[in-house]
Amino acid sequence: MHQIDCPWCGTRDEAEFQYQGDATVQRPKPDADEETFFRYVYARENPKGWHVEWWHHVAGCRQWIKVVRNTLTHEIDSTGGPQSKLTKPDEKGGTKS
Amino acid sequence: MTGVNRVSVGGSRIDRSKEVRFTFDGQSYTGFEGDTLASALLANGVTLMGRSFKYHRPRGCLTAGSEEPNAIVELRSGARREPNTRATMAELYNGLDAQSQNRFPSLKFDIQAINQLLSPFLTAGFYYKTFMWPSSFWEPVYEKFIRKSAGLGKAATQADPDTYEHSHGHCDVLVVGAGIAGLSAALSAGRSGARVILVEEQVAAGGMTSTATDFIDGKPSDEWVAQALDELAGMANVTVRTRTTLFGYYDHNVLAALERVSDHLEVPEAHQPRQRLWTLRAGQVVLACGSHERAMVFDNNDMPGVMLSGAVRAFVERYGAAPGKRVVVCTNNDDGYKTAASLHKAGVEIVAITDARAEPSPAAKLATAAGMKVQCGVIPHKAKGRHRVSAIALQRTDGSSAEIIECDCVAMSNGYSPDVHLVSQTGVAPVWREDILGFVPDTPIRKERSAGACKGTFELNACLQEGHQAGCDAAEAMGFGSGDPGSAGTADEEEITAPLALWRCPGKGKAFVDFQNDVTAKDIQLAHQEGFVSVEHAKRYTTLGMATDQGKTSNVNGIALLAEARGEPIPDVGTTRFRPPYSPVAIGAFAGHERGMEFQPVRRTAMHACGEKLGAVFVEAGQWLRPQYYPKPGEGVMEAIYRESEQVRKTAGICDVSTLGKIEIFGEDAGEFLNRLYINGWKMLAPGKARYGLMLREDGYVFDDGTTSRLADDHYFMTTTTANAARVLAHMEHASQVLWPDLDVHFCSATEQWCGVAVAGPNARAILAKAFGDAIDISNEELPFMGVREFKWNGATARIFRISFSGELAFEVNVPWSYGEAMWDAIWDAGQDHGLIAYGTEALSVLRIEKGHVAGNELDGRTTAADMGLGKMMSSKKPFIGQKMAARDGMIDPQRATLVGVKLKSGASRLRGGAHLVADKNIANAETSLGWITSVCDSPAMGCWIGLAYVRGGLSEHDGKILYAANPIYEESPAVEICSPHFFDPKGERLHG
Amino acid sequence: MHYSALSVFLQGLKGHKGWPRMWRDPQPKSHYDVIIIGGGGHGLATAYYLAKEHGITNVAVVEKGWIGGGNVGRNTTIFRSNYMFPANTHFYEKGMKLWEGLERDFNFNAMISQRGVINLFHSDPQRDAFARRGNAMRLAGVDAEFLSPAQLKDMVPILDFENARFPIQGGLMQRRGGTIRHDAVAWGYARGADSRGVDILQNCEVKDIIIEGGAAVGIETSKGTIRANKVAMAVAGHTTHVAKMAGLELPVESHVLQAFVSEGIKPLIDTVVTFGAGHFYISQSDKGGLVFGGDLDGYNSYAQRGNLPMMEHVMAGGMAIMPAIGRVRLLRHWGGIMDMSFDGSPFICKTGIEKLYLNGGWCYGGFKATPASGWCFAHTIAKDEPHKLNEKFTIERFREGRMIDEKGVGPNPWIQ
Amino acid sequence: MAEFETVHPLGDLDQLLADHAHHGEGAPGVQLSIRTQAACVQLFSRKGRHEDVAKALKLNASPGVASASKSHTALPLSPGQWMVTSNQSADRLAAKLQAKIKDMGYVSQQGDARVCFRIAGPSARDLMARGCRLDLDESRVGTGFCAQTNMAQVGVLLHQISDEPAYDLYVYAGFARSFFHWLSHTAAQFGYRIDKL
Repeated sequence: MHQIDCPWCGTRDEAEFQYQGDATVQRPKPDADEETFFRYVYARENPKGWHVEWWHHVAGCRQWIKVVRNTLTHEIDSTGGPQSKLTKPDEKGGTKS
Repeated sequence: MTGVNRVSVGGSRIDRSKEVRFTFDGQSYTGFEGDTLASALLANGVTLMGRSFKYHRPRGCLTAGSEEPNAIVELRSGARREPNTRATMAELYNGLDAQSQNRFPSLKFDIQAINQLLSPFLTAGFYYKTFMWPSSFWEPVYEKFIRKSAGLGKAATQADPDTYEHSHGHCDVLVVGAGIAGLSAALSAGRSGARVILVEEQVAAGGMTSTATDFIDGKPSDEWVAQALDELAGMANVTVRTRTTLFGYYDHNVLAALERVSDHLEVPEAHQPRQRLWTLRAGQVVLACGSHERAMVFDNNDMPGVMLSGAVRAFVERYGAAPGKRVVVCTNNDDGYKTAASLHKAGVEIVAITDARAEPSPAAKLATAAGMKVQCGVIPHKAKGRHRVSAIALQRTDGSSAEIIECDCVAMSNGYSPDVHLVSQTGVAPVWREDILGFVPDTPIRKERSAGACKGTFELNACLQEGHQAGCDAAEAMGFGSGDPGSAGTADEEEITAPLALWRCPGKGKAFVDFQNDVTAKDIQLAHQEGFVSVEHAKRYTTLGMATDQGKTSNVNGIALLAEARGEPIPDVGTTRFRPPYSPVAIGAFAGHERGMEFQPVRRTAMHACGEKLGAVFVEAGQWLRPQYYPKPGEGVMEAIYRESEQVRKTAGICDVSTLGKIEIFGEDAGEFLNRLYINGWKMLAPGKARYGLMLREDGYVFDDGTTSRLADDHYFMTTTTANAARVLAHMEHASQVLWPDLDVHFCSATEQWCGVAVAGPNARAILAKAFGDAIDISNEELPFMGVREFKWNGATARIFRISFSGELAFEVNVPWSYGEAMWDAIWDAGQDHGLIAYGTEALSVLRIEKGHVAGNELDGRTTAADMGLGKMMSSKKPFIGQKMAARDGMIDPQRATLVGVKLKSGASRLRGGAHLVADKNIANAETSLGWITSVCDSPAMGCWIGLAYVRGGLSEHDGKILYAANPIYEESPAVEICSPHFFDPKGERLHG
Repeated sequence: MHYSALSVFLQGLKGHKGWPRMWRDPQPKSHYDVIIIGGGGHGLATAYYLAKEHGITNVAVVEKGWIGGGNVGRNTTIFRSNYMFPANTHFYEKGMKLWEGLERDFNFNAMISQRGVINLFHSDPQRDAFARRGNAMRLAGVDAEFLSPAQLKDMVPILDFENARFPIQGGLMQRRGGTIRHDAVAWGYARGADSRGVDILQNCEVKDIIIEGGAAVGIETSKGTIRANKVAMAVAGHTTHVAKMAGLELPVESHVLQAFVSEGIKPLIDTVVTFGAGHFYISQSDKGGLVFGGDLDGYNSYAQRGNLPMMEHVMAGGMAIMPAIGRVRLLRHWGGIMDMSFDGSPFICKTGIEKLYLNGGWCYGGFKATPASGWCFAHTIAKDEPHKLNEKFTIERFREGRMIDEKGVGPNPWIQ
Repeated sequence: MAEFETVHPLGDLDQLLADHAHHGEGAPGVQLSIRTQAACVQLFSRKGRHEDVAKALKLNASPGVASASKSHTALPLSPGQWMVTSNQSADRLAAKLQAKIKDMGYVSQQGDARVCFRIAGPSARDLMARGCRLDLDESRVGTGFCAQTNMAQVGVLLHQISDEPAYDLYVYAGFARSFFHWLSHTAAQFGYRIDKL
């Protein structure tokens, strides 16, 4: 069971959270065209490896937190608040051991 | 001494002063407290305990632990019947009653043993090649027979009366297994001050050490074990839990264990669960799970009385039960000699010891010195006997035949497979070590390390040191390096020589690899011959390792035989994937408290008791219970609903609406925030006003609807549907935290801060005016339609909204939760002389259908605002969530199904939701279906059955026309007239009165 | 060699020495007419129908591991066609018809057992939603009926009607649905395709898809380059991973779906039963094990293993409707990788890249669709045009706003 | 018209205490108490004003630790949000808080939405372990610890009020009876007594 380090509540069981998908997609400005909004809603990278994603701490502090998690090994590299800028280990240069 | 095979020496786990009576297959026996069913049966000279799955060959127990493939019994009876319980793990209690399984009529005379005659045709996978003709025979004939003969025990058919419990544990160091290595690790980690949990599957610690031959610090091993347990018990930071199987190693060092709290009792004690499922979160893990002895693969090696040598030793030392009086030990490694020494000490005759290895090892020389006959370079060829072994035919490793020896028990040891089940659940691939002929763990991926036999270390002294070091390393990794770990203790040196690989003793007969699923060496060759060369293919084709023991004693033999068939070394074949649980776990244990009425918590409104007093029938609404209707004595369901909905429009009705989602919203940008969530505009809504709103998902479909009121410049109060309350709150938290963090908006759920009632009908205002007295003026001038006021009422802060879901003159009144009953009673009393009645969710639905208001059935996650006739609410002046995706061609296609009303004309007594609408009753198919009916009711206001529906072409194409509600499920196809969904008071005059 | 009771008898007398390999283990040729990436149920079925229906036998099925090792070897073995949208109803009904004749067709006993699939409902709105789906099936010529509580008590005696938090009101049943021995489907199709000349290349991982002049012309593999006139993808679970090799972006995410099996017991449950107010569905295999599952764990994963929270939900769901299974023991649980398309319906279509064809997005329905998927995909590849049955399963449907959303939760596959 | 009479979500508490009086002779492992009057006010601070609000009310701004004063206790819920509880009247508490923070934040009454159960006694920690996922070992947390989590499928705001240990559990009113059923059923194995605070 994933142990997710919520920036506010500390490490908590996955069962306190609700997964909410890819956190790398940015909502376009309201005046963006239909194609841009289509990609925001439907285009997902779905990587086999490191993935920056949303976990909503529904049973805890109710924050949407960002988690960098590996979809193959389930390791978690880092977590951050709703506005945090997190990068994947394989993009930080040098992979984590 | 109870039992013909009871010996006076050993029996560390039994209490010879406490006799226990039990029955097996109706025959009664006596054993001692501390016996298992298997040990007590063996002590009473019973070796025939089961029948194998496919050939129904007679079987006795092979092992003394949870990896037992053969001695599988039905324990207890009635609602507590437990199929497939291992006799080797069932602790004896007075009155224990067990039945053998998978045989008819009895264990001794099993008709299906005829399969042994058919065995030449019943090889692996035969069923894939036959039973195909005639095809109509499959379900009624072939499959019925196969299913009847398949499966082992019979499950109970009534609800499990026992309860199960969950519990959570946390520690710095979790040690799995209380053998020598595990105890040693727990001691060193415990002494360092770290929080340690030690779990052990068996009822007692000590693992596979032999009291007869193993000495630590000069004392017999069991004294060292007792001393270790005392020291651990004295440490407050250490918890030792026996009868607890660590069965699952999940992500992030979270592990799951099953504690058998009451299985050793006839029934659990008061307030105690049968079993407790532990979720353990460990900083570091020390795996000390030991190893599994392998069987030798020779003809008839499945004969009752042929057992693993470690098991024979365990039965004598733990339970004082000798599996036989004349024992032959067949071994390919030094451990066999330990069994010989232990039995010799207990006075059991060792008729012969055969060692596959040509040269006598030091252990062999010791045995010879002790007077036992050792034959080197000799291996078993064939076991003889019928329901019990009577002799063993031997052969020399050079193939020439050796003598036949009379015996009643064969203790065989084909080497030990380190138990890598848990470590491979972490993703570590087991690695083959030729020197010990076993798979051992590769470098750890998680925060764990292995110690002792599960790592391939079998010498006692090495186990002590390795366990001790593992405990220190684990504690240090958790920051407890400074404590004094004390000394590990030393064991006498043992000179161990390498085992000799012996995967198949030559022979023509049936040599078993997987005992329970009857997989023989020939089956593995056939699998290879037919192309199933991958180890995963061979497993699935032969079912090797797919029985209840999951191949613990058979997988490595199977892999070795497959390697020989492929002509490749064992490492190239590899292992199949280990999966939790380590050993089978009751389904009830996973459910824990969540069953029966506690499957999910019940959420009750503040006025639940008021509903009960009025005889309400309640219905589930998500986790809530809501009054569905209030039947008068002798009144049927439909009559009650009809009366309630009719009466509301005549006089007045009161309805508990507390379950609606309620959200308090504050902040200067709250209005702008609502603008971006809802499709309609909110900035211009004045304080004291309410407005209906519709929310979309980002993909353009309707998500939820409800009314939101403005109580002050920077204070709004939103209501959502009961079903979507939690999702709307999460949606808003995403919007405010992620999308628009710069907006000044703050909100929280108030669903249970405010309870609420709707009071609707012509007399509504009179009733409330009487109830409120001069607390507030609810005249139309002071409180116009969609108006909102907050006021004080008998000490409670109250809010009143001129909102109408029923289409009547209506008010919703909210008060804090704990004032709910008082408010209901005040309004109820005031309403008695105004014809006030209580109405439930059914009547509420009738009223809103008559008005054409959409609800849950219409918001099915696939409909757009335009589909519901609310397209014009979509503001073009401001952006909102879902706006862009709602504009896609397919979402605005005129051919989409749109909301209409339907009136029953003829052809059935009622309308039904889920009927499809077709133009021609006789051409009703998927292509001619124009849409479907979502909600229906018997409408007092319209005097007939009416409903809402989505139809392609909508009103523009079908208004006033007749369509047919095709309903093959109910075999009816009534004619319906299409009309506007706003059946009653379409202009809403009654709202504004 | 033809499989039959007679052949088993004759071979039995001769110690089974005569059984041939079910499929060869050839080395890859340099060029094929068609390459199918993925040796699972859909890939093997496609090769089988290309050879059998269209006479195209110069085909290679390229599998990175051992055939049948992906989702076809990990599912809960249920087949049915109880879908609501016509596009799905007709397609899955084609699957039903193919299942019903399959064993004779590819001469392999897959233990196709039409024992009935029952979806329990627990409220009036859910009854109406099931009626809408049941009527859609009947209108498409598919069998569907409502069962009363009395009928349910008779067919599934261990259902709990007394102490239920969400009382059982009735069930929607498809009698022709049931269970199948999943491994046998992969092996049957592999044997059928191999016997017609199709090369099954195991332990051959695809590294890249070669595109020249806007068309797919071959693949790079761990066993070298293989060229072909047409390249088809059928790797459900890894669809986006492989599609990216050709620059294709798809509205699909990979999720873990757990499956569970109990120890083998005597017959206890004869039909397939799904719980309407929780995550649980169950059937009993011919070997006696209770095979059950629930829903996604609810996060992207390729780990092919499940986690504790969903395990506890699933078995709580089981105890909610049949508390008699409490003492039956869970033997083993594992996970598959679900290709969750963003409307719950699949893709069997061309891809905008010449000669490159896509089969994926199967969500929960992959196993039951195997024959229909293979049949339609073979037609689409052979004719370079989709068949009428799969013409709606396009990638473009999302851009056009014509999703086929059976569950109605939109582009959030993790929402249960 | 006289003042309205409030009703506790668990119904008639005296009847409840009578029903549950007989659990186990000996010293109870757990003392369960039902707090009848717990005023709760949720406090929001506006963007950038978290520290100022905390200073104005002398609150602890960091997570997981309650701050107590004579009249009230503040439990941090999330950045800039607290649940303030006290025994005085909810209206007076809300008004006092709003007055102190002026335009730096907002307050919302939550007193009726939550029921407070108190668990105390030698077996309190073991009882909590049956439902609470958090590590409540004395080496990890002590008096003042507070957190939001779920127990027995119900959301809970937890506050450790003594090292006996004793815990206050704030549960939503609608779930009160269901939660109490789990609590009393599970506490039975430790032996428990019940009273009203």
